[in-house]
Amino acid sequence: MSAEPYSVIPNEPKITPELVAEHGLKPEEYQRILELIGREPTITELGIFSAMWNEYCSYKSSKIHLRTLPTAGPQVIQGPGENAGVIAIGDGLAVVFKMESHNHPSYIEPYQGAATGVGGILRDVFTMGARPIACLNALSFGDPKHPKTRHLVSGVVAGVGGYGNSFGVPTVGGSVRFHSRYDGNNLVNAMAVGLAETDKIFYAAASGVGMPIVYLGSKTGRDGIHGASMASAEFGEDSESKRPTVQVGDPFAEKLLLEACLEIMAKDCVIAIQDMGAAGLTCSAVEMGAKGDLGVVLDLDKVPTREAGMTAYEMMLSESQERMLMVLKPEKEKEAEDIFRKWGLDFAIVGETTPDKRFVVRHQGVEMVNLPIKELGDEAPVYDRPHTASPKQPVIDATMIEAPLPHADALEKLMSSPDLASKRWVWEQYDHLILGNTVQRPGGDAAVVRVKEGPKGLALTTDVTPRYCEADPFEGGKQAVAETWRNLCAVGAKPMALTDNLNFGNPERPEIMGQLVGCIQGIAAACKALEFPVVSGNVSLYNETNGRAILPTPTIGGVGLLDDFAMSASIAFKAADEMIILLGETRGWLGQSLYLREVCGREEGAPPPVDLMAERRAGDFVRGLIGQQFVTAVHDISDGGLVVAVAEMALAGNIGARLYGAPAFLTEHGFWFGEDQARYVVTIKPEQSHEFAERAKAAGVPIRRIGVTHGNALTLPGERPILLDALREKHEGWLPAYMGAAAS
Amino acid sequence: MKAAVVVFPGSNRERDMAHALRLVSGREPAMVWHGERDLPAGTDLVVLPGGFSYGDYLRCGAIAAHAPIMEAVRIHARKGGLVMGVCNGFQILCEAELLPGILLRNASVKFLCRDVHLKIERSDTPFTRGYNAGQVIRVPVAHGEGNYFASEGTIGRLEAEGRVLFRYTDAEGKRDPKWNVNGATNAIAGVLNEKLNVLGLMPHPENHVENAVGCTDGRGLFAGLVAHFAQAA
Amino acid sequence: MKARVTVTLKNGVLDPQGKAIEGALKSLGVAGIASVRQGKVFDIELEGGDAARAETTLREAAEKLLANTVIENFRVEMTPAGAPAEPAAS
Amino acid sequence: MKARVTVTLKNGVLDPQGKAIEGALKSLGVAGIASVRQGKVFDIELEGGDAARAETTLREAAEKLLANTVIENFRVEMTPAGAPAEPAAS
Ligand SMILES: Nc1ncnc2c1ncn2[C@@H]1O[C@H](COP(=O)(O)OP(=O)(O)O)[C@@H](O)[C@H]1O
Ligand SMILES: [Mg+2]
Repeated sequence: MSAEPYSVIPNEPKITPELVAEHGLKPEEYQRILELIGREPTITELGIFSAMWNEYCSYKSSKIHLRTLPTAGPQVIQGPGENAGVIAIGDGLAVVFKMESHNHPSYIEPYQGAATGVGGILRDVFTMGARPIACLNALSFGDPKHPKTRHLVSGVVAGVGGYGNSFGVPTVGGSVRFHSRYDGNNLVNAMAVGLAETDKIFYAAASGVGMPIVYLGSKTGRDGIHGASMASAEFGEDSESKRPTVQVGDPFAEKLLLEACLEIMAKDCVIAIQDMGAAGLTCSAVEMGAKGDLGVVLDLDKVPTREAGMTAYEMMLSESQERMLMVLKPEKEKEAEDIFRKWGLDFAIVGETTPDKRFVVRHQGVEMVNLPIKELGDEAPVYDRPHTASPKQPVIDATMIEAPLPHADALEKLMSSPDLASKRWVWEQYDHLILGNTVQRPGGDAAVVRVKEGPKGLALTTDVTPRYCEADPFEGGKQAVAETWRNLCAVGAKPMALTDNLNFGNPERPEIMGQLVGCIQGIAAACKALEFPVVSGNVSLYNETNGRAILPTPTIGGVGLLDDFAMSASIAFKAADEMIILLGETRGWLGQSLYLREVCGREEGAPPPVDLMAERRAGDFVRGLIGQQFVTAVHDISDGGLVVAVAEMALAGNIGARLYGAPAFLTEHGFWFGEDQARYVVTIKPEQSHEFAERAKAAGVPIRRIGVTHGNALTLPGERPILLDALREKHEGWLPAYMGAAAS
Repeated sequence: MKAAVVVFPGSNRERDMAHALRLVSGREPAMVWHGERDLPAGTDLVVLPGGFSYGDYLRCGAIAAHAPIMEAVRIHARKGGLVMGVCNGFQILCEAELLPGILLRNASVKFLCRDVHLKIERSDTPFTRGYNAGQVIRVPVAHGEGNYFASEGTIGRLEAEGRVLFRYTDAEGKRDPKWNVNGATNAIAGVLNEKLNVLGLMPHPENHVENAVGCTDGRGLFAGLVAHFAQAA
Repeated sequence: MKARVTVTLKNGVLDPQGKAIEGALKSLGVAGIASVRQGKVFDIELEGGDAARAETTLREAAEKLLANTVIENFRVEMTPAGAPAEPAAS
Repeated sequence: MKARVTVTLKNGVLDPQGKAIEGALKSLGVAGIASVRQGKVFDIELEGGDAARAETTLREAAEKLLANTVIENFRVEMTPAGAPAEPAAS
């Protein structure tokens, strides 16, 4: 920029220990800052350090463990470290995707918190040059009986829908769970998936000295200042009264920003681009410079602001939404500006790249910031926090558990329990059809969206079973990945890669850190065994109130590829008199099952172990069957066990089933409701049974004929038939009835 | 058939609409930016697509109704040209007073995306000649404000003049409050203007034109329009 | 100069949102509410100091855009100088 | 008994609606508008005739549901008896 004289850095107000603490920096972290810059920081600099060294941006507690995750594979174009992960799917196309949490903001202002969470993740995806084609959302709420839960569900769901619907991307899948451990700390994990051309991916790293840095999008206001720090601090009794300004989303502005960004990218105007997410201008500018080994000078007088009298501190830390920072090809300035004006968006050159690797910020003739740009990110503290392994839970012997109800009653109870009840009330508030490519709508194992006009299709799902993770973080971590893999295979897709969103409590407590470490190890083991790499992710810690942490919740978002979307399998029974077959080994595992919790009222035991090789064999086998159209319906088995899976297939197809008895060596309830892993239910035409058995044998996958599709009821041996209409009413009815009790 | 799809800031089903038009008519529609003052010469059909023009702020369609292109749309309609507004497009046509009434918040107050059954009330219009009168089709809705409302007098006139073209029913074509997805007066899903050349409807026939994604019940609307113009030519 | 335009639904026009709020208040245990109808306010800052002209501008704005007179009524009020821009934090 | 609860956005909170309306008024040629911020009004009918109790009820309603005090302010006003339920058709 111009060489106007700027006065020296002011050191007002004085930095006091209180001020340091308020910025969430530990005394030793502040000491490190002093050593790094050799003087006392200005208040703006302190704010910048607090943002950059905060858990959310620096991953200081999780970094050394995240490094152990498998991130490579022939399909991977970009692994973790950019705005989103990128994989190749052939035909010169790439899929860009990531998941991110907006937990605390969604508790404070459910609608706007959830909405801006969706907005943020969409920006991450289109920043890389991809047009978003689908969204998913994984939601965890407190006990339905908790007085705040209903209000949170209502606001969060409306917010997710409000943003995605208006932006114009289909929300095709997700999950919703309830547990008292999320009272006061609900989770909102949003995932976005976009499509780009492999040779037109855009990255954050700046290149070239003296290149203009352009501010794009909406104006800067005082939104969410300290939002990023808030996301890393535990909630206390009074957190509700000390609420900081929450960000308000404007999906309309974001839709315009999308179109404008894709247009300037197509016109080859962009050297580097980065969205402004957590810690806004600070994070984006520092990352662009640091990644490109360049310095950055910003002139805050040029930043478009919404409010008068904003200080440098406020502008640097504002989390106003729908903004981007771009390094522009200088010769394209006019062209780029015209595009942004056409879309009615702000466009302002606010700085330039410099050779000296310093981050310099000027405001009203004063240099407010002058910091070493690399060290801001690279020298952020990294902790190897002490961690203790969770105590092993005893394996529960199913023969020692009494079945308190007839199985038919137990099934009805499970199907209308909060976690298993239909989530239609939620996903009908999401436009899941816009763009006209939704092949499989919500309600099945994985959503399927067509890639352009086909024939390729993408399968998408989010999964995790937090109660397993709590009981055994390692097995739980494995299971989350395995279930994701299974849901993709169940529609016939080849699992390609995943994104993770690790939600945990306070990592400064060794037992919580132990959960995080255990889950990451489990995820890594599963990714390796299944050749299913992690390409992006997000960590959300300090999810606890008054010392009570959430259940460890490492949400996994999976992407799979179908060569022909028209060949995807669905869960619905297709015809009567077809053979129902169970694939995989059943041991009748009731520990940590929903049956144990919902029917027996006990939440205990070791979770089902995951045999990753068995998982792989079963998944590959099922995918092959689907590819050859050998099976008529497919569903994986997860929460609730075998009979819940069968019931979901029956409801989806509106065709009942007559089931045969359990094998003699298992308890009946263990067989029907056990949650053994690596299993699927499929239907085949009876005449194919012989060939099917031979194929299964060759693939090393155990099979068992468990019944036949038939009539309009589900009949377990020796029990009353369960009419589908009655079951549907219970299954579909719980959530609307619960929410209907208050329209708030 | 030469179709023009008007794109407002915040429109988001314009691609879906263009895809359906292309698929059924075999011809690429013109995409017309809201800031234009003229429609492409020779335009047969103007389509206002779904979406959230101007974020749906103030009232759905209220700001878009004043866009520069709307004057050309008005003239096109006055001259007897066909205009079709789907979802947000319907809302815009009401706000622009090219159609009577207004679309209020859904009775459930929530945005709803689901398949609905529509009864085709008459087949002697350019929009429905691809169907039989009384036929029931399945198409999706995706809206938060589709609850059609007009004064009693207006509703009476619409009914008397046969200007209610689509109605929410069950799969057999029977009216039932349970199937009236948004609580619309008389289960009205789509209405015509007096000259029967301007149509507004809430559901999205453009999303049901392929078996691979849904079904093909929406095709009849586009096929009927193509036939209409083929005959006129 | 500041003004407020208030837009409310005409009598007889259905108000699903108001109804929903009514229901929600009841189930929240807020007693004694007979009915709720929801409307909008627009707090507008105007350039220049001519109150009469400002009022004309606002009526024009309301008629052209802010209200749909098929279903809504509106009222224009000029905020007396010195009055707070927003209701005091209650 | 009748009352009105007015809910407005706090200063500094983004108001995308207001911004869009501002832009629309400008392009409609309505001159002299500097800024627009949108809020909500709830016209509420109450059972019983105790004004003090009604006010408590309304404050409770506003705090619990009508406003989110993180981003909004509200004000409760009792409508004097005999006042029109809605602004006169303007
Ligand atoms: N928040 C949500 N948004 C969209 N779809 C959802 C949501 N929650 C659940 N669903 C859909 O409901 C279906 C059942 O969900 P879930 O029981 O979690 O499936 P699975 O057990 O196969 O993982 C899935 O198709 C899922 O995508
Ligand atoms: Mg599944």
